[in-house]
Order: sequence, then structure tokens, then C-alpha cells
Amino acid sequence: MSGLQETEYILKCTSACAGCSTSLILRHVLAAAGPDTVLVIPACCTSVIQGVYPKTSFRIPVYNVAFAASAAVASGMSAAFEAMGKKTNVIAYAGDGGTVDIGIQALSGALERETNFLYICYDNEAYGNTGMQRSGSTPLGARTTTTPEGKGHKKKDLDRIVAAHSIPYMATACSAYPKDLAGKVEKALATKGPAFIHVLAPCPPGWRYPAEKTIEMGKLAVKTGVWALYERMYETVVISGPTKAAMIKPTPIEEYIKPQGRFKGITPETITTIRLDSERMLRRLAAEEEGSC
Amino acid sequence: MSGLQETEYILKCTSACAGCSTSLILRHVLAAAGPDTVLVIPACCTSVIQGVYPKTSFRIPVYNVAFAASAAVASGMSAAFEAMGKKTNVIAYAGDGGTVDIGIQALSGALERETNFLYICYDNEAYGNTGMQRSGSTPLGARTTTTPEGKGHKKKDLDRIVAAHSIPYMATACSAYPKDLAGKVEKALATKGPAFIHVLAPCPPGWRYPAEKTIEMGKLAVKTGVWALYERMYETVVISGPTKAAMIKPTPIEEYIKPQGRFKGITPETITTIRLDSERMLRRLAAEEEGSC
Amino acid sequence: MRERLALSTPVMGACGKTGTWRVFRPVVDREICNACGICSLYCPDGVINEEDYSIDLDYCKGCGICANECPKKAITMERE
Amino acid sequence: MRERLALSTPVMGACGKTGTWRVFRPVVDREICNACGICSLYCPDGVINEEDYSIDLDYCKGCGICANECPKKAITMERE
Amino acid sequence: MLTISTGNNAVAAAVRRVKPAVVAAYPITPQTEIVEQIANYVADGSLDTRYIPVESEHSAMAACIGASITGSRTFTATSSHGLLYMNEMVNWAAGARLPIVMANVNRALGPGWNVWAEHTDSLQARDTGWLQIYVSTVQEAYDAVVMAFRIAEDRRVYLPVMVNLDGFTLSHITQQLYVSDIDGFIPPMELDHRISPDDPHGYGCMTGPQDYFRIRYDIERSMRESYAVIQETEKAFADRFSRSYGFTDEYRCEDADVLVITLGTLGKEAEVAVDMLRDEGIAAGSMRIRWFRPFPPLDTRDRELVVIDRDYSFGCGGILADAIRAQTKRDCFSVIAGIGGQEVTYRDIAGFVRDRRIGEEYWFGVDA
Amino acid sequence: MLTISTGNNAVAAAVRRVKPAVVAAYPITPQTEIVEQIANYVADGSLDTRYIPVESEHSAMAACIGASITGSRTFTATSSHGLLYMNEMVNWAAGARLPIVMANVNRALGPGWNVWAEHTDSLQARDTGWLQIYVSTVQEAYDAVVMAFRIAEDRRVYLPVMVNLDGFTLSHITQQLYVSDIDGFIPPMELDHRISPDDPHGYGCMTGPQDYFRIRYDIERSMRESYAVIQETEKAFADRFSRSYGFTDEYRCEDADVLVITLGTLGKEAEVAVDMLRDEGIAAGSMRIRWFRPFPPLDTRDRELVVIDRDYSFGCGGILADAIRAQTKRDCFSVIAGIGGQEVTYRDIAGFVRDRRIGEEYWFGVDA
Amino acid sequence: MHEIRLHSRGGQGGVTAAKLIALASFRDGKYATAAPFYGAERRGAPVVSFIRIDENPIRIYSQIHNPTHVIVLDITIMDVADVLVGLAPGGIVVLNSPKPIALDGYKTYSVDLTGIALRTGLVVAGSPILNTPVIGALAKIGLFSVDSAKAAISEMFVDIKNQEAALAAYEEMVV
Amino acid sequence: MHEIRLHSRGGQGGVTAAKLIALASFRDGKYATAAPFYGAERRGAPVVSFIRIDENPIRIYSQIHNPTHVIVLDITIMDVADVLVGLAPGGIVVLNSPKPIALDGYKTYSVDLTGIALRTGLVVAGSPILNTPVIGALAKIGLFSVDSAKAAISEMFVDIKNQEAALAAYEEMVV
Ligand SMILES: Cc1ncc(C[n+]2csc(CCOP(=O)(O)OP(=O)(O)O)c2C)c(N)n1
Ligand SMILES: Cc1ncc(C[n+]2csc(CCOP(=O)(O)OP(=O)(O)O)c2C)c(N)n1
Ligand code: SF4
Ligand code: SF4
Ligand code: SF4
Ligand code: SF4
Repeated sequence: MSGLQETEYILKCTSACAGCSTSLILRHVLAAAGPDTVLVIPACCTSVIQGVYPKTSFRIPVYNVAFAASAAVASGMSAAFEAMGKKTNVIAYAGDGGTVDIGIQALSGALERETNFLYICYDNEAYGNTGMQRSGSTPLGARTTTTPEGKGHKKKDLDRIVAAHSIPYMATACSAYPKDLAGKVEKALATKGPAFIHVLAPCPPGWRYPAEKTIEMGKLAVKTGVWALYERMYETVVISGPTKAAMIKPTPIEEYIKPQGRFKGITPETITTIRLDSERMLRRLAAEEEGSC
Repeated sequence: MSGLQETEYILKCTSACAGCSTSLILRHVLAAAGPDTVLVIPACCTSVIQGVYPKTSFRIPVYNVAFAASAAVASGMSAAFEAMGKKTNVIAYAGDGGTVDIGIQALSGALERETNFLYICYDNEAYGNTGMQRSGSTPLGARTTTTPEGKGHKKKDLDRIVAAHSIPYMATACSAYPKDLAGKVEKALATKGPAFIHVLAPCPPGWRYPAEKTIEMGKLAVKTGVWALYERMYETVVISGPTKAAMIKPTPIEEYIKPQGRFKGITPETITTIRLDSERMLRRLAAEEEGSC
Repeated sequence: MRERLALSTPVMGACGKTGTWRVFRPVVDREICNACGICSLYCPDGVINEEDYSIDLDYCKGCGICANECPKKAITMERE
Repeated sequence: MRERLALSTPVMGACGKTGTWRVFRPVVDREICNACGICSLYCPDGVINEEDYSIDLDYCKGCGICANECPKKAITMERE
Repeated sequence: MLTISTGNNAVAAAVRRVKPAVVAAYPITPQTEIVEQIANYVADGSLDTRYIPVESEHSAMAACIGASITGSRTFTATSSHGLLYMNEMVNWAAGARLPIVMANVNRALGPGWNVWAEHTDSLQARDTGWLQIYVSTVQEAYDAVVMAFRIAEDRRVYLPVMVNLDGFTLSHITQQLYVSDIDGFIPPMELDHRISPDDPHGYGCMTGPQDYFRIRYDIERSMRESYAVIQETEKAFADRFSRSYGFTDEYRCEDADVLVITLGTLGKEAEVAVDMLRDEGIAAGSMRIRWFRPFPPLDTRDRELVVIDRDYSFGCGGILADAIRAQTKRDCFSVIAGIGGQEVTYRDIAGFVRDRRIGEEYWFGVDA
Repeated sequence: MLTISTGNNAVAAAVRRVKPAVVAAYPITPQTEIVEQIANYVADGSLDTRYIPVESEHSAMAACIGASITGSRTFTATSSHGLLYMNEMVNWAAGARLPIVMANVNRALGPGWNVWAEHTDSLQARDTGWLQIYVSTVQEAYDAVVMAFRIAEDRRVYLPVMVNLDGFTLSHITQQLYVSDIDGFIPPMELDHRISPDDPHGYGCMTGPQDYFRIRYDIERSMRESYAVIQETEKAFADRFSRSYGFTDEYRCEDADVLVITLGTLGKEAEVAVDMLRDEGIAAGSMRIRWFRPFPPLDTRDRELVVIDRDYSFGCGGILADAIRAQTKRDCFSVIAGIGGQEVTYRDIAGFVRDRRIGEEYWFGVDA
Repeated sequence: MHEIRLHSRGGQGGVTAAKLIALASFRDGKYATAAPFYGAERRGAPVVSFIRIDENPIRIYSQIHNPTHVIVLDITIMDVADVLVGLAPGGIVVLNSPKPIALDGYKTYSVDLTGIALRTGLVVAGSPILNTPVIGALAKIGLFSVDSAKAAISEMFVDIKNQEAALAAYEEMVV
Repeated sequence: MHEIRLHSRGGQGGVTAAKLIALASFRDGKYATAAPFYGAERRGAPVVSFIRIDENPIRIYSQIHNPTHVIVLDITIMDVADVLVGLAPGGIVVLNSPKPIALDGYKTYSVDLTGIALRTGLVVAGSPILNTPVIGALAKIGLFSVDSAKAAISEMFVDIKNQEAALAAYEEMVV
């Protein structure tokens, strides 16, 4: 394994699509987490990109599990390691489908039970593994193979759902801000009890933009305010730098929407709805940060 | 069926425990909903109290379904009635376990898809049907058969979770305020799209208080601020009268805790935690009502 | 065919005469009762007639809520 | 026994030489490169060495992110 | 109309003709195109259906149950883990006597993740009260879906039907397909026990032992009556569309000394093996089981039996072999092959027949 | 120590002695007391276990899987709909080669809701790679749970074990129970493939057809090796605790002309019927199947067989009868009885034997 | 074999009474089983339990249709159910009743268990507990020895009131 | 029976090309099946498809191990895989290559499909689409008639560029 940095736990190379931000996120998550870590991964792109038995490109233990099961499997692992007195990080790394749709029951249960683990949802806003069907996390107006005319329902607000569980640490992040992400992973792993990070993960084939624009897309999501970066410790909110900046001088939302093939044919009304929702979200976060609610 | 009021859709009698507020809630829900209604009921006390085949004490169509399935079954029913052009009310009536634990995935999915139905969770804060095990909705410190020393985790905040889905109508209610409840049911059924009502349902055997105190318990929950009554239309909150009153002059929380056998042995610290959480909830609601977040 | 499909039919007394469960029986003092209807509103089993506030003792389970809630204390619970 | 239990072993190139997927190849102009490390930070596949910023073309998929993100425009994508 | 289609698209095309009122389904490889295609039909207006994009398979079947009990025609599709995940509701659908039609694209079960063909997924559901058919061509997939609705909705049956097709091997292969006008072939759905505020009843209430026992027996009675309904439906279909099917698909069986018994596409591959073996002087025949539930009476007489299972019941044996042994009360050569998409060619099948060891079990390629 | 206990409490008592590191379970009638009792043990400090109060059975089994793969001893319990709901993970546990022990309290499946005894729930899981035992007394429930851990954790097996007891009939009955010190009977758990950052591996990755096929075959190989492990364990148990068990529990079979074959408590009731029949001059014997997976070789010779199924596979037949027919290649009198808690007394069983019609199926009490 | 059917209402402790009977018999060196018949019943609804006692291991799990003994912890049940069904003429009936009740053709014993429970303060959530008192009464008719009854009670209950109530019932029971 | 193995990379349209071949053969009055061999592959990874063409219905579902034809849409695959494995001596190979490549012992045809696609503007998301051009080339070697090729393309594509590209390939292909 020569030529590999110590902190690289993903060996060259996974079978992820060229330009995949999900792999980028995982690279940085693992580097931040270090070697005493076990990953739990449900069915998703990440379960596929590891490679085919008997080889794997992941240089840490990875437990692949059924689609709905990641938070619950991680619960059991965490309890068992605790019983042994081990401090091993248990990280569930799941897609948006495996989190907001089929996986929400297990996640919500694990949070309520104050499971000591870190749950990371990388959000490519569709079912990537099966070829881009809509998920609950697909934004309004986005075309997927099951919403050929654009999705008619809003993106499920995972963060508010998780926030409702009032956990010691949760954060949002984005693949275009890997250092911010790494810092949040470190804080999350230093937390006793449940921690959660929701990472926006632009996906070239799913969002239909050229692979080289993956970082651009992530930055645009944050700069336009469609995606907000912040941390939440129980009820205390701290907005992260890039979003703070975006709140002062946001980039017009069209700059984010237009380059993405999945938004082809989106109506101006839908764009307005997305914009208003983003603005409301930012206002709520600002109010929460201030402590006015 | 002589001697029965027109609006009584529960025939004398169900096999509910004496003093059961769940039956009381259902009486008023059905009276408000009227005859063009179908109930969907998962495994819970309500699935048992109907009576044994071939008889039932419910005088409206009741579709009993598997524990996790109510919101999804109701989705299918609602879609089918819509396809037929029928306006029949589809009401899922589920316990807290069937809602916040095993049923949360289906509920969250149905809300995200903007299903046209009313979901009512009656919350007796434990698994009544199986003999009072803890549920995610059991409050901190309460003894159940699986938390013999008192629950170590907080009550899952179902209302914030539902609120995160930003639906056209949601409300909380309490069996001790049946007219308030009935009004909310009517509004909910007049809503196009998903509506949700969360009703606190004091339960004599579960909470371990004498049956005649069911109404008292419900009133104390509201007066002490442990339970808040309000409505939410998308992001707009309207706090209901009794809670408004409680916010001005709350009854000490001990008056609610002390009469309940399930809280036997609760520590003063736990009581304080419950009180602080209630106060925070009320503050948040007030801020939301004001529109300051 | 249809009866093979396990449909339950609504009938009065589907769960038996639950009045037999009772240990204490509600007794209304007509002199004191001011017909406010609160007892009927709160009876979980709907056995208090909404018009004349008579109690159907075939089904009343004797929970005592009506007696507890009656603002006039017009109802007393008496041992069966 | 253990080998019967389907454990995958970490090896370099577990998913094959993904360099063959490439249509365009990143070429770094060493004159322009100021060693800021941004390309390496953003390469989804970690094929850019963190010390010398050399690109492992056996594995580089040619996504073009490094070229796109390089603040100095030191990387160009050239048709294979 | 004669066209080409994959197995998955044939299923979707059949659904379009059958016009269910509600489709609730969840994607999973290799079934995905069925869902996507239906979503497309709904979006382009060529299918007037409520498509419910549920958040899981448990909810997919639950939503179908909710729709079906209103008396509405309902369809779903799944595969493998999806079928396992909805298992509780799969049982429920049959117990509730709902004529839901489901396509299951047969796929192996994890761990490890494997998306290729295997029949264990649907065979594990063989006790649930669903009728089950296994098809072997794109055309048969289409035809089976059409007939499934008519059979399921027949009041003598009122049970759900599962149409099974091999993952990738059939779901993703392109073959010719006749897409016909089926108007009138399936009578409008009438569900005697549909739920309605006009006639309120309790459904699925607590049921005491004696009543429960009778109600369960009634499922079995309908299962038995379904034999006749299947036959009538296949006859009507043949009369109208000139394609005829039966409980089994038999090829050169009449004068055979040895029968190869299979499910799904292996049955077609077996026919090629049979031709090869006949050329070698071995009087082989192929018997492909189409309807696995109700399990048909088989005419195997005294012929030697080679049963190929693309499935397994650990600690017992091949599920098909076991069914054959139980029915024929005879030994067979039980071959376990093709699990997890393992390739099995007609040459391999011919080899199984040549080297048969009646009374033994053989795991193709791994067993010494 | 000699005491009294219900079946459920015996299971919990055995778990207390076995000391799993993690228990994750979800309540369901009639299993509830097992969970409650374990929660009590944990609360009163008499059991040093992490009890995870999961939010569903899918998560119960998932949590057990997560705990087990770390090399920790793990237990859960369920019943009926709980077992159906966790079905995906039940399959997973076996495929992942995890020695989880689960008690299943056999109960009927809805709709309509019915909480009484029936074996269809666990028999539907018979293909999953779990070993399955069916017990008939409170003592046997206790002993079986103890032995299950030793068998499951044996590296020749590394498969999960399901201990099945009849809902209410056994779970809620009170009988005598010897609770013994089992120290040393179960070696400390050593899982060769436990997950650990010290030796990183991928578990359950995508697996191609050939590898998948071999890995599945390995499950079957372990299933076969489990015969010996079961025998050794039962021998060691008998040596130490003087209670001996086998694959079957046979009563007056040696010289019998007709055998009654059953699962669970019906097998004890059948012994009383056998005594009655013997008094009448009918040479009956009772053969209670204990281990259903791996399915044991049966010595039925040429005796007539009366098989009682408290379960059913619609469109096929009683599951036990089918297994018996497949293995013996002989006809039996297949009685379907006791489903959904239907009462079946020794008098009824004697009647089945007296009026046996070999080759036929009879639904007790409803079938003309 | 003794085959005992015990009638009570949900909440009165009938199921525990059945277990106590089994335990006491068992301490007598006999075999015994106790089985509640479970419906979906709530507090107050009639409940039936079955107890078998024999010299040999008991292999019967089905219900008792022809009891040798019938015990009724709440005689109001007699208004809604035929508690004597299946009992052979001359069979034994034990009734919880303050005043003697005679039932033609049966050996009938009456004892005021409720009174005893109230007197000894054996009351939970307002309801008198009848399970230990009835054990005293049954010891009196010789279903098991007094020592075994005491042993059984002390194994299941720590509160000494239970022993007192059982003793009181033993003494008050007229045979 | 023609047994054709088609090599391409994810994203190049190999699976569609296989379907087109089947459809064209079918419009010729023959039977045909086209099957992709599915791995968990992403854009850019090598993909194989199998096509069988026969006068009689095709009952074989297994892979093709001894193809009569091999088609390579991306010749860089030849560096990583032996595309000729199983092909009998004298078998037919069609390569997408701007310059002729000779493969000893095989009937080899080269045609610049990529060039044609780029020239006719058949490009999606930056990648040249090769599935319709290759149909033209295959018509040229007589795998099916030109009319059937045209019919197949028009049934699956509306954009006229596809016909143009196929025609160009038909004309450029040297036989
Ligand atoms: C129970 C079950 N249902 C469906 C699937 C098929 N499936 C596998 S991954 C996936 C989508 C994953 O989407 P997401 O969680 O968003 O992750 P991504 O693939 O986008 O990384 C689906 C539907 C499955 N494996 N199991
Ligand atoms: C899949 C499944 N798991 C468990 C059960 C057992 N069960 C039935 S109702 C119930 C608890 C219901 O609690 P809740 O929803 O709070 O309603 P309540 O009984 O309190 O009215 C449980 C655990 C079941 N029926 N199905
Ligand atoms: S589909 Fe998207 S998330 Fe999945 S591997 Fe490709 S780029 Fe990454
Ligand atoms: S347990 Fe509670 S909720 Fe259930 S029927 Fe009794 S009082 Fe009502
Ligand atoms: S005692 Fe209870 S059940 Fe009886 S009338 Fe009063 S409120 Fe109703
Ligand atoms: S082109 Fe993409 S894969 Fe290649 S080095 Fe640059 S960022 Fe990495």
C-alpha cells in the first residue's frame, strides 16, 4: 500500500462515478475519525462502490447492512463495544433514502434511546444506487426517474426531524467544505451520546451536471442559501461561517438551479417556492441562534 | 339500536378498561367526523377494545391493520377514494407506540407525500395493549414494565417531528377537553392534504391512578404545562385557550406527577428536567405564535 | 362467500354486558343535577343518555368519572 | 473456517484500474502550481499525492474536479 | 402489436393495459424499470393511475392493501429484500383476501449483496396464501400479469397473485412481445367485502380460535377453487390471444425416461438440453413448473426426476425438490444451481441429466 | 434449584444464566413477559446485560446483528407479527453467520388478530438458515435456550438458533422448573469473523455469483455439521444435568403400528392419546419433532403416519406433513388442527388416529 | 388427577392464585400445572384458570372440561356464566362468599375471602386481593398440606399479611 | 444462430445497441434476444452485452461463451480485457476505430463510429453516442437488412441524426 497517505482509509480506487462527492465526503470523514472506527453502511451507492468480494477498497472495518437497518445495527454495535469497554467509533454512513425514507424509524429510535454513535447522512437527494429515483429528500421540482415531470412534493426536512430529538450534537455540512466537515466529524465523535451530521452530496449523474462541477455545485448550494451549514448542541444553534456569509449576501438561487439537468423545465413559481423555503429556514436558524425560540 | 344518540358511533360498550380516555377520545372524534368516515387502526388498545369477531362495537367501517402500517394503509385508501371521486374521511387512529416508534416511517412518508388524510395519535405514553411497556413517548422517569426503575430517556417529541414536515394542519389535544378536540377534528377534516392531531390520553392502569381521575389527570397535564394545546397551519402556530391560561398561571408540575403511580420514586432532579423541558416547549410555542421564528 | 371473509358486524353489547365489571355504581341525585351534561360528555363509554342523563347500568363500568367530574356532586358511587 | 465467511480484504485497486475509465486526463503545469493542495483536498478518489501533488493515473477517473477547482488553473484536462 | 421489450417493461406494459386504480411501489434492483416505467406512463398520461411513491416496501404493500379494500384494482412490484421487508404485509394481503397483483423480480438475498437471479425470495413466501406463478419469457411475463388480475379478482379466489420473473436473466433481456388490446378480458373489479361507510363493518378484528380456524380454512378452499379459475382464465386467454399456458410447461415429456424439473428461465434452457440429450439417445423431457401455488398435480409417472433448484432451504434441501418429493413420494436427483446468478447453461443441464444420481443432492460446481 | 415457572419466565431465567452481553427485543403478546423479565433482571442488577429497548422488531434483530458481529453474545425474543416484521434481518443474521439466539413464542398471523398458538410464524422462517427447535415443556424451554447458545456459537455452526414455544399453551402455563448452575457449560463466545479495527475487513460487500454460491453452500455445510454439534451438546447436557433430549422425542414408538407426528405441546398431549389408544388395542406411538432445522432423519419404517400440523402452507398442505412426505416418500394422514389456538385434546388426537385416512388431508372440525 | 377450574375477574389475582395452587402442590411432592385462559380481557372481566395436580408428570395442555373442583373468587360471575358446567355430581365447589351457599349435588364450601382480605389489609389499588387467602381455604380441604401452602406463599410474597390472610381463611373455612 | 458479444463502456450506449440489433433482426423476421451482463458498474467501466439471432425462437438465456461475432465499441477495452476470448478462428470482429486494425485469424472490420457520431452531432453530455452508428455498420456486413436497420432506429429514436449516423457508418464501413 505504498504511496498512500496514512489518513487515507479509502484505497485507490472505489467504483464510484467520476466526480462523486459521496466518496469525497467519506474520504474526509474517515480521515477525521481515524483508525479506531467501524462503519455501518446500508444499501446505497457506498455499499456498491467498495468493490466486489473478496476485495474491498475501504481500509477500515465496514459492516454492510440491510437498507432500513443502519441506525439499529449501529445501536447494537455501540452497546456491545460499550459492554467490552471499547471506545471504537461507530459511524453509520447512509444515503438520504436510507435515512429519510426507509431508515427513519431506526434512526429516530436510536436517537430517542440516546445511542452513543455518529450517524452521517450523505444527501445526494435521490436513490443513486438504483439509478436516481425520487427520495423523500429530493427537492421540489427535481426530475428523477420516478418523477419524470419534476417532483411535486417538498424535500423532507431531515434536520428539523433530527433536531426534534434534541441530541447533544448535530450538524450540517457539504462536500464542498471538507475542512468544515472534518471539524464537525471530530466534534461529533467527541460527543457522548448520539451525534448526527447531514452532508449535502452533489451527484453528477443524478443532478445532471458535468462531473468537474461537483465542488461548484456544493458551494452554490451554500451560497444561495438552499443548503445551510450549522451546528446544534441540544437546543443551541451555531451557524457556520459560509452560511453566515451567504445570509449577508446570498447568490441568486437560479445560479444553483440552472446548471442542473434535473431542474430542466422547472417553473419560476417552483423556484420561488424553493427560495422562500430557504429564506424561512435561514430566518429560523438565525432566530434559534439568537435564542429567540 | 335504540337509546343510542345519532352521533354515537361506538356502541355500548367496548372492552376498554373502566375510565379509559382512549375510548372517550374516539367517541368525540367519531362524533365530529360523522358517518362518511373510515377508520384505520393498527395493533393497539383500540384494536382490541372493539370486541371479538363476528361482533364489533364500532358503528363505522374499521380497517384493522398491522402495527407499523396505519399511515401507509390510509395512504392507499385515500388515493383509492380520490380515484373514485369519493370524499370519505380517512382517519388513522393509532397509539403512541404505533406512531412514534414502529409507525414513524410510514407516518413520515405519508406526510411527505402530502397524503390527504387525518392521522390521530392518542398518546397513553406506553404500550397499553401489551401491558404497559415503555414507548418512545413514555416520559422521562415513568415506570413501565420494561423500565422498572423509571425511564432513562426523554419523551420523543412527536409534534416537532410532525411540524418538521410542514403540513397544512396539525394540532394537539387532550381527552379532558373534548370540545376543543372536536373542533380540531373538524378543522383537520376540512383540510386538503395531511392533517395530524396528537391527543394526550391518560390511562388508569398505565399511569397507575384511580379510574375516576382520568379527566383530572388530563386537565393537570395541560394546567401544569406538561402538555400544550395548540394548532399549527404550516408554519403558523395558534395556542389554544387552556394552554394560554396555563402559560399565565401554571399549576406546579408536582400536582400532575404525584398522583401517578408510574412516577413513584421519581427524583426531584427528574421532575426539574421535566419542568424545564415543558417550559422550553411553551417558550418555543409562544415564539412561534408570535412569528419570531 | 362474504361471510367467509371475517367481517365483524356492529351490534350493541358486542363486548358483553360490561355493567357486570362494576364494583361501584353511579347513582344520580336528580334533585341536585342541573342537567349541565358534563357527565355525559366525559363518560368514556357513552352510557349516559345525552337527553335525560340516565345511566345505562347494563353497560356502565363504574369508572366513577361522572361522579368525579360532576360540578354539582350530584353523582355518588355506591358499592354494588 | 474464516474464509468461508465472506470477508472482503482491503487491497489497492480493489475496483480495478479505474484510470481506464478516463476520457480526459489531468495534466499539471508545475510552473504554475503553487502547491496549495486544493486539488488533493477535492479529489473524490484521493489519487493526488498530498505531498508532491503527483496524480496517480492508474486510478484517476478524469472527473476534472482538480482542474476546475485549481485556483491557479494549473491543471488542464486533455483528451486521452 | 409486435414489438421488443425487456421482461420488466413487459410487466409495466401489461399494467398499463390492465389499468389499476392504484400502484404503490418502491424501487429495487432489478425491478426498478417496472416502477420507473409506470411512473412514466402516469406522467405522460397514458395510464390513469394513482402512483404512490411510498417510502418502503412494507408501506408499498400496506398502501396496496388500503387501496384494494376499497374495491380498487391494485398493483405493486418488488424483489428480494423488498419482498422480505414487506413480508408482514404480504401475509396480511392474503389473510385479508385482497386481489392484489405483484410482480416479483427474483433476486438473491444478502449478505453479501448480490443482485442476480435466485428464487429463494419468493419461495420463502410460499406459505402466505398468495398464488405464485413463475414465468420464462418476456411474452409470458406480460400474459401472466394480465391473467393474474382476472384470477385474483375472481370471487372464487379473492387472493393475491405474485408473478415471478428471473432477475436480469428475464427482467433485463430483450425479446419479442405481442402487446394486445385486452379490453373486456378482465371484468371490472368487484370486491364483495370492500370497505364502505354505507355498510359499516369491522375488518380484521380480534378473532377467537374457532372462527380464526374456519377463516383460514376458507383461504385454503379458495386456493383449491383457484385451480379451476386458472384453467378457465388460461383457456379464455388462449381462445382470444392464441397463446396457451398451463400449470406446467412440458416439452418432450410424453415419451421421456427422465424429466428435468425447473422454475423460470432455466426451464427454457432445459429444453435446449433436452434436444441435445435426445440427440445423444437419452429420452429426456423438460417440465417447467409455472404455478407453484396452488401447487399443481404432476404427472411424472415412473420417470426419473432431475430437479434443479435455484433456491435453498438450509438444513433441508432444494425447495422445489422437496415439493416434488412430497408430491410424487419418489426420490429425485436434486441439483442446486444458479443461486445468486450462477451461470447454468443447457450444457450444464444436460450434464446434470447424464450424471444423475437419484436420491442425492448436488451443489453445482462446489460439491465434490 | 427446583421451582415453578411459566414457559416465558423459564426462557428469561435461562437467559439470565447464559448472560448475553446484549439483548435487544420488542414486546408482543404472548412473548411480552420474556422482555419484561429480562428488563427486570437488568434493572435489579441480577443480569449484567445491555438491554436495548428498540422501536421495532426489524431493529431488534438489526441491533442483535450489530452486537453479535462484535463477538458478543446476543439474545432476542419475538412472536408472530414480530417475526414477520423482522424477516429481512432474520435472513440477514443467518447469512452473516451470527450465533444469535432467539425465542419465538408461536402465535397465529393476522388478520383477524389472534394471539393464540400456531406454528406458521416460525415455519415460514424455515428456509432462512436458522436452526429451529420446538419445545414442549417449561423445563425443555429452559434447557433448549441454554443449549442453543452453545450450539450456535460452536465454530462448526456459527448460525443462529430459534427456540420455539407455543403461545399461551406453553408460554403462560406454570410447571416445575429446575434452574441449574450452568457455569462452564457454554464456552466463552469466540467469533472468528468478529469485526474489529485491528483487522479491517469488509462484511457483506457485493458478491459475484460464483462466490455467493460457494458462501451459501457453506451455510448448508455448517447446517449439516450442526447435527453432530447438537448431538454432542445434548450429550454433554445430559451428562451434567441428567436430562436428555434428541432430534425427536419418541414415546412408545418401538413397537408402534401408527405414529402421531407433531411439533410442540401437541406432542405431549399426543402421548396421553397414545396411552389411551394402547388401552384400546391400537399400537400407537408419538414422535414429536424437536429440531425442525436441520431436519432430522426419521425412523418411521413402514408404520402408518398421522401428522398433525398446527400451521399451513396455502395451496400446498401442512408444512410438517409435507416435510414428512418428502423425507419418508410415503403418504400420511395429514391433520390440520390447533391453528389460531383451536383446542385439540388428547381425545381429539386419539380420534385422528382411530379415523385416519392415509393419503388425505383433514381440517379438524370444519372439513366435512 | 385433580382438575381444578378457577373463576375470577381480571384484577382479583386469579392467575396468581392458580400458580400458588400449583406451587403448593408441588411442594407436596406432586406434579402440577396452572394455565390461565387468556382472552383480550380488561380489569373486571371474567377470567378462567385451570390447574391440574397429579402424582405423575402432566402431559395435558388442553383446557379442563370436566373439573373435579371449581373455585369461584367472585360469585357475581355466577350470574353471567355457568361456573358448574362439566363438574361431575359430587364435585367440589369453593365459593368466596360471606354466607354459606348450597349448590345441590355438589360438595360446596363457602368462605368470606373478601372479608378476610379487607380485614388483614390485603388490598391493592382499592381491590381486595384474594389469591393468598384462597390458598388457606384450599389447604383446609386437603388439596395440599398446610406447610406446603405456607411455603408456596412465602416463596411468592414477602408481605406477612399474605400468610396471615391464608391462615385466617384456613381457620374460617368450614369443612 | 448468430451469437454476438458486444463490448462497450458504461455510458456509450452498448445496451441500447444490443436492443437495436435485436429489433432490426426481428424486423427481418428472425428471432433475437439481447441481454446486458450486469455488474455494479458505473459510467466508464467496461460492459458486455449478448445478442442471439436465429430463425427459431431462442430458449438460451446463459451467456455467450463462443460468439460468432464480437463488436467492440471502445477499443481501449482491448487493453484491459481479452475481447476475443472464445471467438472461433475466422469469426467476425467489428471495431470502432478510425484506422483499420488487423487481428490475425479473424474477419476484422474497422469503422470510426466515434468520428461519425461527433460529425453528425450525436453527442449526449459530452459523450459520443455509438449505438445507432453501429447498426449501420452491422447492416453493411449483412447481419440484417438496411430496411430493418432503418425501421429499428426509427422505432427507438425520433431524432433524425440517428438515421444519418447509421447511414454514414453503413457507407464508411469497408467490407
Ligand atoms: C428493503 C430494500 N428495498 C430496496 C432496496 C434497493 N435499494 C438499494 S439502495 C437504494 C437506494 C439508496 O438510496 P440512498 O439511500 O439515497 O443512497 P444512494 O444510493 O443515493 O447513495 C435502493 C432503493 C434494498 N436494497 N432493500
Ligand atoms: C410487528 C408487531 N410488533 C409487536 C406487536 C405487539 N403489539 C401490539 S399493540 C402493541 C403496543 C401498542 O402500543 P400503542 O401503539 O402505544 O397503543 P396502545 O396499546 O397503548 O393503545 C404491541 C407492542 C404487533 N402487533 N406487531
Ligand atoms: S450516483 Fe452519485 S452518489 Fe452514487 S456513486 Fe455516482 S456520483 Fe456518487
Ligand atoms: S390500557 Fe389504557 S388506553 Fe388501553 S384500554 Fe386500558 S385505559 Fe384505555
Ligand atoms: S361510572 Fe363511568 S362508565 Fe359509568 S356512567 Fe359514570 S362515567 Fe360512564
Ligand atoms: S481528474 Fe478527478 S479523479 Fe483525477 S486527479 Fe483530478 S480530481 Fe482526482
